[in-house]
Amino acid sequence: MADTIAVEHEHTPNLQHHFDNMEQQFSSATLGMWTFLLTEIMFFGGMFGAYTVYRSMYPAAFESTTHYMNVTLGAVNTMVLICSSLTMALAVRSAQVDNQKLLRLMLVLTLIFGFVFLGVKGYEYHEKWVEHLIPGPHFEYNNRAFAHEAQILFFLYFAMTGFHAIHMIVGAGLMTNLIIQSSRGRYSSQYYAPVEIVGLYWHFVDIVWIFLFPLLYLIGAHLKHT
Amino acid sequence: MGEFRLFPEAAATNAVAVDHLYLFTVLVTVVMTALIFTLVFTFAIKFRRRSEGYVPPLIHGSTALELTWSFIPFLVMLVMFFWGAKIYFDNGKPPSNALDIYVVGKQWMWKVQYPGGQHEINELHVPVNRPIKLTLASEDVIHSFFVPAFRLKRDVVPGRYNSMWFVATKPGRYHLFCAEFCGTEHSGMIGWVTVLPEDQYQNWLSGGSATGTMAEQGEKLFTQLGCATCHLMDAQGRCPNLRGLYGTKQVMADGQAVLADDAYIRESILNPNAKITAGYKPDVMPTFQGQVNEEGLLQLIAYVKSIGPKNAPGAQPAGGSAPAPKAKLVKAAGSLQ
Amino acid sequence: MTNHVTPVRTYVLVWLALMILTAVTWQVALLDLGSWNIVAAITIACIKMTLVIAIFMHARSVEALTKLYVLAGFFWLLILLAFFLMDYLSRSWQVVPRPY
Amino acid sequence: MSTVIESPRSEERVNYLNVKDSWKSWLFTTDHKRIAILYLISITAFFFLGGLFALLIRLELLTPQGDLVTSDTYNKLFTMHGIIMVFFFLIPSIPATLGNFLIPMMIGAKDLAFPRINLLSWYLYIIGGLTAVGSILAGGVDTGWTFYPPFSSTYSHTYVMAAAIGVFISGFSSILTGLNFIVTTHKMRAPGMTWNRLPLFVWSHYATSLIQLLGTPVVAITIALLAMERMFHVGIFDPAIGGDPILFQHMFWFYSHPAVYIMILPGMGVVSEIVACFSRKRPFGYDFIAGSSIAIAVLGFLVWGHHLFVTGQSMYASLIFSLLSMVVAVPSAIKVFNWSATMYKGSVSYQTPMLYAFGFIGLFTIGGLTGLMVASLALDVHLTDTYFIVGHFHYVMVGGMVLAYLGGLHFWWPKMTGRMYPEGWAKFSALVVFVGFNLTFFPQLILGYLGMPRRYHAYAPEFQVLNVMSTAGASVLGAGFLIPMIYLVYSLFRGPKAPANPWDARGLEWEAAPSPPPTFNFDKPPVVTREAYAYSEEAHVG
Ligand code: HEA
Ligand code: HEA
Ligand code: HEC
Ligand code: CUA
Ligand SMILES: [Cu+2]
Repeated sequence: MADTIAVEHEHTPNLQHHFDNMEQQFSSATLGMWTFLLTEIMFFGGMFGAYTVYRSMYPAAFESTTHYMNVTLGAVNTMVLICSSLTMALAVRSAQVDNQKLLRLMLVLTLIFGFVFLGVKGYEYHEKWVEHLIPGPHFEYNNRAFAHEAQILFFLYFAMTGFHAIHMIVGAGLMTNLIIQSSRGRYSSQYYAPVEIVGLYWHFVDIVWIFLFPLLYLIGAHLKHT
Repeated sequence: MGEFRLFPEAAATNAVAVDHLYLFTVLVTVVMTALIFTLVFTFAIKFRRRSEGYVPPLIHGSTALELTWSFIPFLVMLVMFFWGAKIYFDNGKPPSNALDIYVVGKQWMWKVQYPGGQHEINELHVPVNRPIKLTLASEDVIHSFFVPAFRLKRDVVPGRYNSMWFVATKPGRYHLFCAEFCGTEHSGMIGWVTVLPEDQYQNWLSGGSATGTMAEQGEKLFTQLGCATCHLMDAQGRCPNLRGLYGTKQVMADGQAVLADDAYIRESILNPNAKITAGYKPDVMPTFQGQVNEEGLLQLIAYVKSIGPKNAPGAQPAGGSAPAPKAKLVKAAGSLQ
Repeated sequence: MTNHVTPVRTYVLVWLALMILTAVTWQVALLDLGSWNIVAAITIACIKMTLVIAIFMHARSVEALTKLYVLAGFFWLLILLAFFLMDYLSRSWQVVPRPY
Repeated sequence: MSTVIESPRSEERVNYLNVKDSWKSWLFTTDHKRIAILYLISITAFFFLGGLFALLIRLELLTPQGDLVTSDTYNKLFTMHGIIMVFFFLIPSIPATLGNFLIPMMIGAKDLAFPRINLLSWYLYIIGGLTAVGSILAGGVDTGWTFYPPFSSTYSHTYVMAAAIGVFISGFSSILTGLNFIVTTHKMRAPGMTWNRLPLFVWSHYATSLIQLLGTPVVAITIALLAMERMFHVGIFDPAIGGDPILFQHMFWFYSHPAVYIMILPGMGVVSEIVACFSRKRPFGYDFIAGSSIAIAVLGFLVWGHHLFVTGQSMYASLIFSLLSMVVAVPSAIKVFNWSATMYKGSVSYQTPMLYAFGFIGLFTIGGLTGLMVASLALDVHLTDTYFIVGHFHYVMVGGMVLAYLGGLHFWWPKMTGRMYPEGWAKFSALVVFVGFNLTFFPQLILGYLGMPRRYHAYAPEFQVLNVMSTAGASVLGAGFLIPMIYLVYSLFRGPKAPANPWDARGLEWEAAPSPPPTFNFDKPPVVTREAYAYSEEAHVG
């Protein structure tokens, strides 16, 4: 083949054996995460596909459901997530500039926002439960015009927000781990890939919600005013 | 062991058309496979390793060749595509003079009923040389109505009507299979299609134990279920009059216009509020889901048809109008190349 | 390592924009714009998404390859939606015309 | 390279196999080569399980009456056969074993980009597999591998959930493997390993990984929605509330058609390597073979509707899908012709791998062309859900992919195990497989046009003759698969030691690494100065 020259090999504690240097390791990690997010797009994409089909089939039925959604809480949750995204972004930045204290603070804040979101979501689910809006035998919908098709939207509502919530919980887990590691001063401007990676994930979950909010809560918002 | 054959018999205009296409594609397959095999084997033998030392020449490839063996196959494929599409679309539109027969798939049997009211199970009797239109409905899961001798198959999907049509050309008995897996007795959901000469078909119809035409049975249901209370006697005009409804375009409350066909009427019964006719209130008409099965629905529809415009197909007397002249028929069938 | 540090100010501005846009979505949804409601909703959501991806997720500073992957993701989602609708929207075309 | 090869190493040089030999060192390894071996073992097990089901199916179909097993049992047999063969054998077959082992070696890397994730995906695969097997032990599933509702969601009383969850989990295994390959191919290439020097095997796996990344998540969510529908007793596919069962089929095939290319592209990669090596020639039209892999991966996403021609999908959609199905055939055609052309003026030898490659080319062509036939609308109306389909996909999947898998296994066996397999036996069994295969599945094509529906436990008597032939073939085929099992295992202990490059092939895995390779694949990190197919330059330039 070729005369083999030994490639020079940095020696940093965080460099895994099979990478040549931190640069390669970092860009592999980020590309990996982006690629994973690619699959996440398609994962939620399946549900968005079903949503599109049925909304085009039963527009009126879908609009009728907004009346049963807690739009305010939906909006609040959207804002909560956006805040968490900000803190997350700042967390990454603090790592980049070696500000350990701020890093920890921001991570903790992000985690807290995450829990607030989940709390609100739980409350909404409870509401739905009380109002018999869980699809299935006990589903009650006093707008009888759409008693059937409305269930489809509520099914999608629970599926989409449910899977989103699961992603939030996973995110919270990752966040906790980051907090623990950072409190051990693991991260620095030299090595913050994990923070960056989790950040990417967290922002993606935020983006999903940015779409869920208008698509699930605001379909027929205009009706109530006309 | 039944008689052994390598090619199914063809008993419908469509079958002949499909067979031609099939033979063409088989030809393509054989030719191409032969070509590939000859290429592989001649090269493999002609250029077999003679000496270990021999170093083959460096050949990078040839864009010209690549284009040739992309384009020529593609052209062949286009022929396969257009030919297949032609037949498929011809099968999409039943001729207006087609004789309606209604088929309900149910785990694990085929229930057939005729406009004349005759019922049968796992049997279908049709007259020869006449366009027949089957309306297919399912009580439970997805089935598939498959008659190999006609080269025709259509899934029977719950919650909607599918239809298929054909012109049988040869009297005889032909297999009827359920082709979509539907559970335990899927392979037992089979029967026979009997193609009869016109006169025998008429005898068979009159022989059949019909308790009134489908429309009449539908009328009975119409009163039993209390549709009549609203739709006929209702004075305040709370409910639309169903006379002359069938086949017309109806304007809905939300402005959209829909054709009052089988599917629409079916929906109006099972889920009245889905589409509210303009000028009427929702929630007046109760849903009849669970109170009437697919067969009943078909009968109700037949009834609504019968009180519809006179020349609506459903309104035909049992056995349908006299057979169309052959010339017109072939055109209607359309699938003869 | 791509130590590409974005100033705090940028982050905060983006955050502000996102908050405002959220409010906008909500308010716009209350007006009756007919079929434009959905258009508005999606457009705003897309803008917000772009902001998050570009700034928060540093997509501006990643290599072209990564950008390509992100785009591919959305492109494939479009394929899925488009081909689904191709079936559902054209089903009604085939109502068999009957002579009346 | 001569440096490495010509100096014969001392007998017991340390390699990835003998470096450690505790159970833990295997179950917690992050070495892509060891993980490949783990996959090899588990996949073989699943293959034989699936094969056992296949034999039972064929045995039942010996007679028209359903006399061997009850109809319910039969339905479970073909369902489990399909699920196991597709999700737990064929999809991971070449990528997870050969791909896992070879991609880092071929591009000159020490390992995949994410070794731990690689191990994780094996565990996911095993968990998924065990869940599925669990559903068999619990009593089986009878929905068909396609899980169509409303039958699967409402009417089936079998263990649909367990099977669905199994498929769901193994889906993520497949996703992670794809992710690992993509990043590795982009980031881990040795200095000088440019994209147009990349072995075609790597190209085809890159294409495969794209499909795994973009398709698998969709089937995962689809199956999840189906499971939810089973729990809630109502769902979006339920006609009772205005749902459309056909939407499930759309979502399922959005993945499962591209998945059939997951099940052929790696095989095409293997064949490209084998044909080049045993013709001692650079693949004819390298760029076109590489490009067509990507083309197949992309176009493969636009044709799924050809599984829905008779369901009630809009005729116009069917039209588009039929046309696109024809288009996707063109890149496949390109490959077939290029393989044949590669032998032109080559120096062709007939070792076992080459025989399997011949088999692949022939049988895939037939399988592909039968595919075109069913892609033609009017023909599909008659042929769908008949044995013609069964014939079609076994031609591509068994005649294509499984043969490629066996070919590849024999080709790289010396590299993976450091032992040579017995050439005579191998040639013989290759022949048995070829004969048995055609005897099994050609009659099914005829049966299909005669109108014998698939998934039938009992059938009309006039179909018996052809079914008997098919069953006879299946037993021959079974034998043809058992023989390699035996002699390959035997060769592990008694087989002659393999030199670093027994086939005098090109490519890093042969030229820069001993057999079996050391843990980090290469004694010195290689630097690539020429493409992987430098057969025609005078041998062994430094
Ligand atoms: C490895 C798996 C694999 C592969 C590669 C393919 C390849 C193809 N398949 Fe197949 N298919 C399956 C696995 C596969 N299929 C499975 C499992 C099913 C059934 C699923 C189920 O229902 O259970 C199925 C079902 C299936 C159907 C649905 C049948 C039905 O249920 O109604 C269709 C319809 O279009 C189809 C088409 C094709 C086409 C057009 C190709 C093309 O990609 C083929 C392209 C290749 C060639 C064309 C050959 C090489 C070309 C030449 C030599 C050039 C010369 C050609 C000409 C001159 C025309 N397949
Ligand atoms: C990778 C995919 C794959 C593979 C390799 C195979 C391999 C085989 N399949 Fe496969 N088959 C499918 C995928 C595959 N199949 C799919 C997806 C379906 C559709 C399922 C559905 O409809 O839902 C199907 C359906 C299917 C049917 C149709 C069932 C029906 O519709 O009613 C039949 C019938 O003949 C069949 C036969 C065979 C045979 C004879 C083999 C032979 O190649 C197998 C030969 C191999 C062996 C026999 C192994 C050797 C084992 C022994 C010798 C026994 C000893 C056992 C132990 C030691 C444990 N298969
Ligand atoms: C309690 C009164 C009531 C009963 C009983 C009733 N309907 Fe109706 N039906 C209505 C009203 C009101 C409408 C118009 C509003 C709408 O479209 O839902 C209607 C609409 C219809 C339509 C659509 C007519 C159009 O012009 O588009 C059909 C078809 C129909 N009903 C059939 C039936 C059948 C068949 C039955 C019995 C199985 C039945 N109805 C029982 C009140 C009733
Ligand atoms: Cu009914 Cu199969
Ligand atoms: Cu396909």
